[in-house]
Parts: sequence; structure tokens; C-alpha cells
Amino acid sequence: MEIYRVILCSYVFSWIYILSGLPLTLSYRTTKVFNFAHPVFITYGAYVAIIANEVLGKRINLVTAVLLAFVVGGLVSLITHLLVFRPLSYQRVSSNTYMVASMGLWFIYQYILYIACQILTRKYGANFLSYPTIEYEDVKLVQDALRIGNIPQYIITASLIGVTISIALYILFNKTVLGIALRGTADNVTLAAVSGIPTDRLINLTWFLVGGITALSGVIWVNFSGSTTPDVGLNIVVDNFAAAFIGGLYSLPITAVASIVLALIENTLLAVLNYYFGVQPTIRLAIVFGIVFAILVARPPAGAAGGLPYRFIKRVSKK
Amino acid sequence: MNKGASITSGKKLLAFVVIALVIGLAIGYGVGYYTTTLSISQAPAGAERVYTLGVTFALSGAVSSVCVQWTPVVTMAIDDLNNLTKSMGLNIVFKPYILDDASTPDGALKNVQTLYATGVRIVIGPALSSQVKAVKAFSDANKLIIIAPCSNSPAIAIPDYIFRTQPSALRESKALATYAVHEGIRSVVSFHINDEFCNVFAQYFKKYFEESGGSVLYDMAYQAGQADYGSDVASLASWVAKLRPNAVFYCGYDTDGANVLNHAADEPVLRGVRWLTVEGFYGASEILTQKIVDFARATNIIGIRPVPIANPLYDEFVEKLKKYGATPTLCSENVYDAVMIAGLAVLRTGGSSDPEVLRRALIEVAKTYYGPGGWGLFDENGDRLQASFRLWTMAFINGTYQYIDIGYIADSNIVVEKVLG
Amino acid sequence: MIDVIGFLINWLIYFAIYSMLAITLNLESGIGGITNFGKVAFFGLGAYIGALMNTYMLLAISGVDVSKAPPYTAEGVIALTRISISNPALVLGIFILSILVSFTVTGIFGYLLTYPIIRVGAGFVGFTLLSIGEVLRAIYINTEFVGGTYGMLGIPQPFMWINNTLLSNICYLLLSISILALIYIISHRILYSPLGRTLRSIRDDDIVALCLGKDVPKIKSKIFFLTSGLSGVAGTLYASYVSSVNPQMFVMLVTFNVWAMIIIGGSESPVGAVVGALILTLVERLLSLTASFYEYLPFTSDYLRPVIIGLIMTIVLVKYPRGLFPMKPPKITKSIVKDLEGKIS
Amino acid sequence: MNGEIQPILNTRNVSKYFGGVRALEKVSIIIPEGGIIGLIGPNGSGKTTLFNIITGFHVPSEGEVFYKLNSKFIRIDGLNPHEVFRLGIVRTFQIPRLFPSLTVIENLLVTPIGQKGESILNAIRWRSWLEEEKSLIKKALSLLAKFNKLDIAFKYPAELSVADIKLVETLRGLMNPARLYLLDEPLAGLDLLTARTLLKFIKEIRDTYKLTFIIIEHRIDLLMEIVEYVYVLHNGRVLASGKPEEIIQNPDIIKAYVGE
Repeated sequence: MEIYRVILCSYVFSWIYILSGLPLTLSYRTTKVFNFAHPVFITYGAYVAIIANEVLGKRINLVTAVLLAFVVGGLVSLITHLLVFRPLSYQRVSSNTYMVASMGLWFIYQYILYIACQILTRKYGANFLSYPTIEYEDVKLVQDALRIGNIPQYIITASLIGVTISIALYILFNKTVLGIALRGTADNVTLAAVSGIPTDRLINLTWFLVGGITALSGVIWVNFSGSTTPDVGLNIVVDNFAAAFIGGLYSLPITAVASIVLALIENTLLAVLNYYFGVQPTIRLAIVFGIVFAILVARPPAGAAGGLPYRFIKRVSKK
Repeated sequence: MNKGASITSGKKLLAFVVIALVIGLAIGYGVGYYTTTLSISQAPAGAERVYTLGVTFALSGAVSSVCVQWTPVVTMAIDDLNNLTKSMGLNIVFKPYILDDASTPDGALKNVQTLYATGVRIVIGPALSSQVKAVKAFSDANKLIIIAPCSNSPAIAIPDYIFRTQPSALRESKALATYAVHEGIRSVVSFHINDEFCNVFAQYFKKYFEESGGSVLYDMAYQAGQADYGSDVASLASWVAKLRPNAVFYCGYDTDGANVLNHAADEPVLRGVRWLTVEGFYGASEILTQKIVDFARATNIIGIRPVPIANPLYDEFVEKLKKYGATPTLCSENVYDAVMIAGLAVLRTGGSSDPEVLRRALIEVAKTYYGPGGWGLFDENGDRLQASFRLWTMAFINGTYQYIDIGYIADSNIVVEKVLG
Repeated sequence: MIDVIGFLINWLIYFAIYSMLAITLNLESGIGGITNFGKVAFFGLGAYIGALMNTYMLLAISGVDVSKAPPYTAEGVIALTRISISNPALVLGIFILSILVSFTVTGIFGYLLTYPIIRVGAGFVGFTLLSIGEVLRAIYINTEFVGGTYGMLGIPQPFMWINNTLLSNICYLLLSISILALIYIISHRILYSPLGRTLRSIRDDDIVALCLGKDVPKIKSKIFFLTSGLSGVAGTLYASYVSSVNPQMFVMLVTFNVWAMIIIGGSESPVGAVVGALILTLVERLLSLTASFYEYLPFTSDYLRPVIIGLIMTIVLVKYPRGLFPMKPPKITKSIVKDLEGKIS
Repeated sequence: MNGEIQPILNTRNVSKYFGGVRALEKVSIIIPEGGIIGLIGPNGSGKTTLFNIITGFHVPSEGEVFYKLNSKFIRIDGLNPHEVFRLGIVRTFQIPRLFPSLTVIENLLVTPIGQKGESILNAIRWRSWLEEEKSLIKKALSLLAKFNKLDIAFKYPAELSVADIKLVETLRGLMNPARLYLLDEPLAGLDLLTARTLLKFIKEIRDTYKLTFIIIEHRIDLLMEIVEYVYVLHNGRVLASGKPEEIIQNPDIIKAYVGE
């Protein structure tokens, strides 16, 4: 069994899921918004890299892509917050209202991208709705310098971005005043506001980070996958939601672990099932969702909400 | 919370919504009236008569990357039709009415209903067989002519108002199976996307291949609409390493195809077998990368596609399409033929909107139509009768990566003209 | 030759089916507090049950060898078309039976799902049910009996034997509208009854409701049985209308469309659900009807349709966060109080 | 404790562990019928856990809870919360939890158990429950009238004052034949005047409806004004119990509160 490639895929997917899943949990924790527009951050990140690549004559550096994607993703996220989520939060709406508003946003962003792709396709000739892998020039240079050309480039890209962002996030949240204020805002806005933390600005910052970091997973994606489509965010975000829910919509570490586990299940477990048990990989979604379902039912997550104190089977104490 | 205010504003809203709806309905009525008069009724003498051809393509969603490349083809075909009418001195102008169905059956049905309501009597599209099935009942009931350019499902091979310019998958699979046996391939592992188009190919390829003495050692499908197929390719590699087939039969589209081939190119095991495929990812620009073309040469990947050889019309079509900023992809010649046959049928009836008249005209026109996709003749089920195919592969020629045709299959005669190293 | 009538009929059938989903979703989510992100699971299950009964059963009773002509092949479809025109009594009978069966089976399916719903807690119900929807879809895709990726086709529209398309469509529309009316009345009556009050209290705070003696799981399971069953009926109606089912029809987007309807229309009130369904289904159609107006744009004008729908959704919600027609407190309580006025010391 | 008074509820050696953490250990208390009993102790001493066990939120790890019903004692630990409520045990929460989208009168009307209109089939036939609804509304209105609060009947909880919310929350239980009230910090956040009014009201309804109250409260000074007996919990154990005046002078308790 060709376990090597399966492990590579699981590895890259772990980073992609972590980079897009953690911000999802963070945004829910901060603002209680089920953001269904989250996939557009991934997609926009990927498309920023693609468009930059095309504009720069198919020679793009990872650094350029990362910076552009981070800024664009962050801005889209911030604008979304300022124009839609913040006005809604002033009116104390239910989470379902946020959800539907974010769905509306998803439609807008997604189809603006389709329009942009069509116009760009006319201008540059490439099919933007299905774009080939992008190779990053500077990563190639580093690879040549270090004589590690035989390692797939996406491994290096994913590791670089993933490790950097993880460390940065860890330091931000655990070692800096700003991060502690951010966490405080995330956990209890009222309390944070009373304590003199400028919550409004911090929530803006959170949204910027959410969009920016999520967009980076798109930057890894275009380097990894053979093709990028406007649906890429949608395909990835399902697993983000699964991971976020397993993490109780609260815990960043559990979300990260759940992301890795999901990446392993989707890649390794399915390959094993297929090879040793003849199970067709077409059941992938059923397996992922079945497992999430089983986890949620077997170990209801504590955190954002708990189950009802109700026992279907009567239990009494030991004598 | 201010209850009272929200209740009174509710009343205002009610008024607002009702007014909006009335206006909306009025617009809808007006538009319906406007477009129908334009497309159907007799305009004053001397003025142009506009005939609208409905188009519903999956311009967003799962298969959008293929379908967006069909819109230039439609534009081109409509231009050709209008040049024709002009040169004939007719004052009919054709106009496309392009709608996006988001790759969903539901979207296709809604679009077809809208198009029909605006007076359209011939619809080009939808792309997927599942969408064609969803519009079938509506087409049957209202006698709306549907010309599907890329549906190959034998389940819709029924005499009705649905025509298909994509030849049946049966003959194509049979031709590919014959080719495989001819090449000395005795065993294959089948690997395809789990969707109707490719499942049909896989099913019939297996049938005909096994009838000719070959064997399909393992049939593996991967789920459409995933982010990535790396692990599925790894599983395929495991099977190939274990079962040691002569070849891999592959069916996929451009997006998933690029993904699969990219991963496959990294697998030494998969470089060591022949690859056979159909027209699924033909023409996709994202597949023409150095990595994949190298892989294609290493495995001598051969695809089949339903275009007859020695068809100068096809070469002309490719050349002309370049001016519209597009290259031929999956089914694009069928799209062109669909629009042309529809337009010619309309001209033959003199702009009629009677479905029966149109249907008969369509069948008659197709009998004498020869386009880039070959002879237009439909069989009794309204499916294109076409039994000659091209064999294609990818190569690096004259400094560019490109798709090239290397031979053809006609009536089970196999001719391979070019042999690439 | 203006086909406004045909346009209206087709839109109204869609509207009716989506209204059923919206009203039931409103009943279970807006009022019952079950955040159902898996609406499409019940819709799809109903559609598949309807499809299975209206094809396999019809073929078997008519003496066609089902194994040779299953409803996902051309032979099956041709046989079904023949039967559905020639044997109206049988077609109608099986159709009515399929609606009943689909109500029962989908209802029981929903009833059984109450266990995980209670167990995971309110915040996680949505995703749990969404998973169920996707698992079901994966099952359809991988089961040959129900057509796999081919889906099933040739499901007879029960009035197809009427030799007039318009008339048979009108019949179907009337049937759908009357079922819709029935569902509306049921929903309206439940909402303004003591049960509705209890449901709203459970939605507000299920723990307190439990502390006040409400058997929350039992009440939720009852209401979920009803709403799931009714969504199943909507599914059956949809399958017979489109006359084909396919796993691609029952994707998450359907659920979210219905959610958009009830939130825009005004969560909690059945009027809101209907208005939401009306606005979204109509706007979409009107936009596609006017797509040819914008041909001069440098891109496919139909891409604007989802953008405009998205804008409508966001703007309406930012302006009216409680939706266009939020629920009003029951009038009946007020009128009784008025009657009693003066009698209370 | 006075021998003549019949207990309505007693716990016998109730213990509760969460994972390895001990929340309650062998707590035995006796609640006399018709009494107002105080339950005090520092934060984390297990008061709310005890309430949770009595009301069926938690199953005790050890021990039993008995409740007198029709002059017989039945075991109620392990019952679900709604079953406990149906036996006449009403609980309020630290933060008042009225149903925010229901008006005050609806908040009262929702409480009666076994309403006819709560079954789906009856709910659809309005006539089947209309009579019952009328009598319930009458009852609710007369309850409100008794406390001169008829004017808030159609207000939403968000429009009420804190005292009114607490009042409504307590009245909610009276829509049923309630017998035992468990109040969790009813005085928290109230100014002195309102707090006294509420206490007066508790006494009043106790006398009118022959109820029993167990009250968790941190404002001991106020609490001592009305309770007849006090249990002090500390670190999950009963540290002391007795009449209020005895408790106030007990140095152990002062140490438990102030010391550590």
C-alpha cells in the first residue's frame, strides 16, 4: 500500500484545515456568528494568489502571495463585519439571523468572483475557473539552495505558513497583552468592555485576523492541488465546520486536533478502508459526517452549549 | 425591545412588500409580454425578427469550469447563424438567452421553465445528465425542445423532445475497448469520478472490454465535489501495484482530472502502466503543464473523443474559436452543432414556434447537417448517431504543450497515424 | 402566446413546496427550538420514498419485471410513461399511498432523531442534523437500488393522464396548494395553542421548561415527528412534480434556502415563512426573466441573479433583523382577558 | 428540630463527585413541612449542587433523597427534572429565567402541567382547550391581582423591573399545586427595600398556600430575618445547622466565611 503519499496528503490537509478552521472557531467565539461566508476567505486567498500569478507573468513569490492574501482576506472579512455583522450585533439578533445574513454574503462574494473570473479569462486567456498549480519562485530558490528539490514544494509551503502562523497565534494569545485582551473579548464582551478594553477595535482586529489567516490556507492550496476552482472554499469549509463543532465552537486546541484527525480520516483511513476492505472512497462524506455525528452524540461537547439534564434511561445512585 | 414600534412597522412592511410584489409581477408580465412578442409574433414587414434560443449552462458550481468555455462557442454559433441569414437575405436575427443553472438539476428546471415562459421553444443545454432528467418531464409536458450537448446517459435514450448532440456512450466505450484490445491490453483497473457521465463510460467500457476478452480487475470510483483526490490516487496506486494491470482506464473532468493527474505523476507505480481515457478533460488548459505532459508521455495516455477524423470543419471550428478567445474542450463541438442545428431548423420552418413542426424540422435538418462534431443525424431516440472517433494524447510539440490527435477509430477500424515517443 | 399562466403555475408549485418546507422549518426551528440544518434530509427522504413507491410499486403491480426495467433505465421510464397515461386509478392510488407512507416513514425518522438532538444540546443540533443529511445523500449515491448517481426518473405526475398539460398542471397545483393550506392551518393553530406556547418556552430556555415540568424530549419528538413527516410529504410532491430524483437535488443549499426564507419572512410566524418563500422564489424567477435586459454587460448577466438575491437577504436583515413579519402575541389570550375584565378582584 | 413538625424532604448521605472533584459529601438535611429553611455557605460549598440533585439535574453519586407525597415518602433522586416538578417542587435560578419571548401572562400560563392543548391533536382543535385556557387565564389574573400587578400582564420580561421578574418567577410555580420551593439567591441584585418586599411576599405566600421554602442566600443578614432554620454547607459537608440566632453566633461559620 502506497502509504507515503497518503501521509503527505494528510499532512498538507492538516495545515489547510487548521489554518482555515481555527479562525472559524475564533470568529464564533468572539462574535457568536456562524459565518457561512467563511469559505470565501479561503477561496479569495487562493484567487488572490492566482490573479497575482497571472498578472506577474506566472512568476510569483510565496511572500508576495502570503502578504496579498492576508491583506485581501483580512479586508474582506473586516468590511463584512463593519457593514453587516456589526449593525446586526447592535440589534441583538439571534444567531440564525447572522447565519442567513452570512449566507447572503456568500452568494454575493462567490458570484462576484465568478464575474471577475469571466472578465479575467477574457483578458488573460487562462481558464480561471479551473486553474493549474502555482509554483512559488522563492520557495524553489530555497529548495535549490538547500538541495531539497525532491521534497514536494507544497510540503515546504504548508509547513512554513502553518508553523509560522501557529507560533504567531500562540505567542499572540498567550504572551502579549493584546492577545489576552483579545481572548477576554472573545469570552465575554460585556465584561471586557467594563474592564476598559476597547472591544470594538479588538473585534475589528479579530475579524481582520480571521479573514487574513483563513486566506493563507488558500495560498497553500494553490500550491498543493492540481486545480483550483471557486468551489474550493466550500469543499474545505465543511471539514472546518466539523472540526469547529467537535471543538465545541470554543476550544482552539481541540479544533486543531480535530482538524488533524479529520485530515487523517479523510486521507489515510479511507485509503486503508479502500485497499484492505474494498470500500469505495465514494463514501468519504458519509464517513466524515458519520464520525462527526458519532462524536457529537457520544461525547456532547462542553463549551458553547451543553445537553439537557435529561436521562432517557433511569439512573439512581449506588447504595 | 420595542414591541409597539415593530408591530406598526410590520404593517408598513406589509404594504411595502405587497407593493413590491405587485410591481414585480407587473415587470414579470411586461417582460414576458415583451420578449414573447419579440421572439414569436410577426414583426412589421422589413423589420428584423428576433428569434431567441434559450441556453441553460452550468456557469457556476461543480462543472462550471467546462461550461464557461461553452458560452464563446454559443456566441460564435449565433454569429455564424446570423451571417447565414444575412447572406440569404432573411430578416431573422438569432439571439441567445443565457442562464446559469449552478450545476443543479433544480436550477436547470427553473431556467427551462423561465425560458419557456418568455416564449423560447428550443433550449440548448443543460450540461449534466441529471439536469436533463430533471427537465425531461417539463419538456415532455410542454413539448419544449431540449438539445443537450453533453449528456450521454442511456436512461434518457427515449423518443421525446430531448435531443442530444453527444453520441451515445455505448458506441464510444465499445470503440475504446476495441482499441485497448488492439493495443494488447488485457487487464485494466478502472478509476473514475462517481458521476453519471463517467459511471456510464466505466460501466460500458467494462462490458465491452470483457466481451472482447479483457478483464477489469478493479473498479474504483471517487466522489465528485471533493477538495482533493490525493488519497484516492494513492489507493489507485496501491491497487495497480497489487493487481499489476496492463492499463488504467480513467474518466474525469478538467478540475478533478488536473488534480488526479498531478498526484498520479508523483507515483512511480502509476507511471509504469498505460492510461486510457475518454474526452472528459480534453482541451483543459490547466492540464497542459510540464509535469502532467511528461506523465502523459511516460504512460502514453490515449483518450478517445467523438469527433470524426479528417473533418476540416473541426479544424476550421478550432481556428475560428480562437478569435472568440476559447479553445475546444469537452463537448464544445457538440454545443456548436446543437446551436447550429437548432438555428437551421428554425430557418427551415420559417421561424415557427409549433413544437411538432420544429421537432420534425430538427430531425430533417440533422440528416443533412455536418459540423465540427461530424454528421448530425439523430437516431430514433433523438441521440446523435456517430460511430467514428478520434484518439488523442498530450505532447510537447513546437515549443508548446498541446493536445494532439494521433489516430481514429471508425466502424471498429483502428488507424493510428502518429506514434509519439 | 404569452405564457404568464404557465410561468405562474410552475412558480406557484415551487412556491407551495418550498412554503411547506419553510412552514415546517419555522415550526420546528423558529418555535420548537430544533435548529434544523438538515432540512434537506427529510425533504430528500420523502422524495426518495415517493420515487421508490411511485416507480417500483407501479411497475410491479402492472406486471413489469422490475429487475429488467428498473426506473433508472430507459426501459423502466418508457414502461412508467405508458402506465401513468393508461391507468389513472392505479397511479393516483399509489400516489396517495406514497404520500401517507412518506409522511409516516419520514416522521418516524425524525422521531428517532430526537435522541441525538436532546443529547448534543441546542447549539449543536444544527450540525448534527446537517451530518445526517449528508450521510443520507452518500447512501443514495452508493445504493444501486435507488439509482445511485443516475437517480430515478419517470416518476409519474399523478394527473398526467389528463390529456392537457395545462389542466394536469393546474390539478397538481391545486393539490399542492391544498396540502400547503392544510399545513399552514396546522402550523397556525399549533403556534397559537398552549402547545405553541410550550414550544416557544422550550425554545427560549429548555432547561427552565424542563424544570417547569415540561417533558422537553417528548414534546420535541412529537413536534419533530409532525414537521419531519410534513417535509417528507413536500419531498414526495417535489419528486412527482420534477418526475425525477437525483442525489444532486438534495444538497445543503436547499436547507439554507429554506432557512433564508424563514429568517427573511420573520422567524416564528407562519405568515413570515410563506412570505419568505414567496419573495425568494419569485425574486429568483423574475431575475432570470429579466437576465436578457443586461446583455451589454461584459459578463454573463445571469451571474447577477445570486448577487442580487444575496444583497436582498443581507439588506433586509440589516434593516429588519426580526424579519419582515415577526410573530405577534396570540390574540386569543388578549380577548379572553378582555372578557374577564372586571371579574377579577 | 421540633418533633411535631413533619418533614417534607430529606436527603440521606448524599454525595456527588464530578470526575475526581468532590462537590458534596454525605449531606443529610431534613426540611420540615411549612418551614422557611436557609441554606448558606461560601461559594463552591455545594449549595447549588444540592439543589441540582434535589431537582433531578444530577444523579447523586451516593445517597438518597426522599420526598413526602400523600403522607408517604418516595425516593426522588434519579428522577428527571420535569418529574420532580410534577411532584410539587419548584426551583428558581440565580439569574431569573423568565421566557423572554413570552409575555408575563404567557409565562404564567405555560406552567400548568398536563394542559389539554399541549397534545398535537387537541392543539389543532381549538375548541377542545378553550375552556381550560379560560380558567387558567382566570387563575393567572387573580394571582397577579393579588399582588396588584395586573398592569404587567402583557409586558415582556425585558420591560419589567428586577423585583417584578422575581415575583413573576415565583408566581409561575403557583399555577400548579406546588408544595416546596427552592430559591437560588432570590435577593441577589436587589436593593434593600425591594429585597424586604420580596421576603415579605415569600412569607405571605408561604402562609397563604402552605408552602415550604429552601433559600440559598449570601445576604445572610436579610435571610436571617425570615428563616426558621439554617443549614451551613462548607466544602461539600454540612458544617452546622440550627436556628438563625444560633448560627450567627457560631464562630466556625464566621471562620468559614471570613477565615480561609
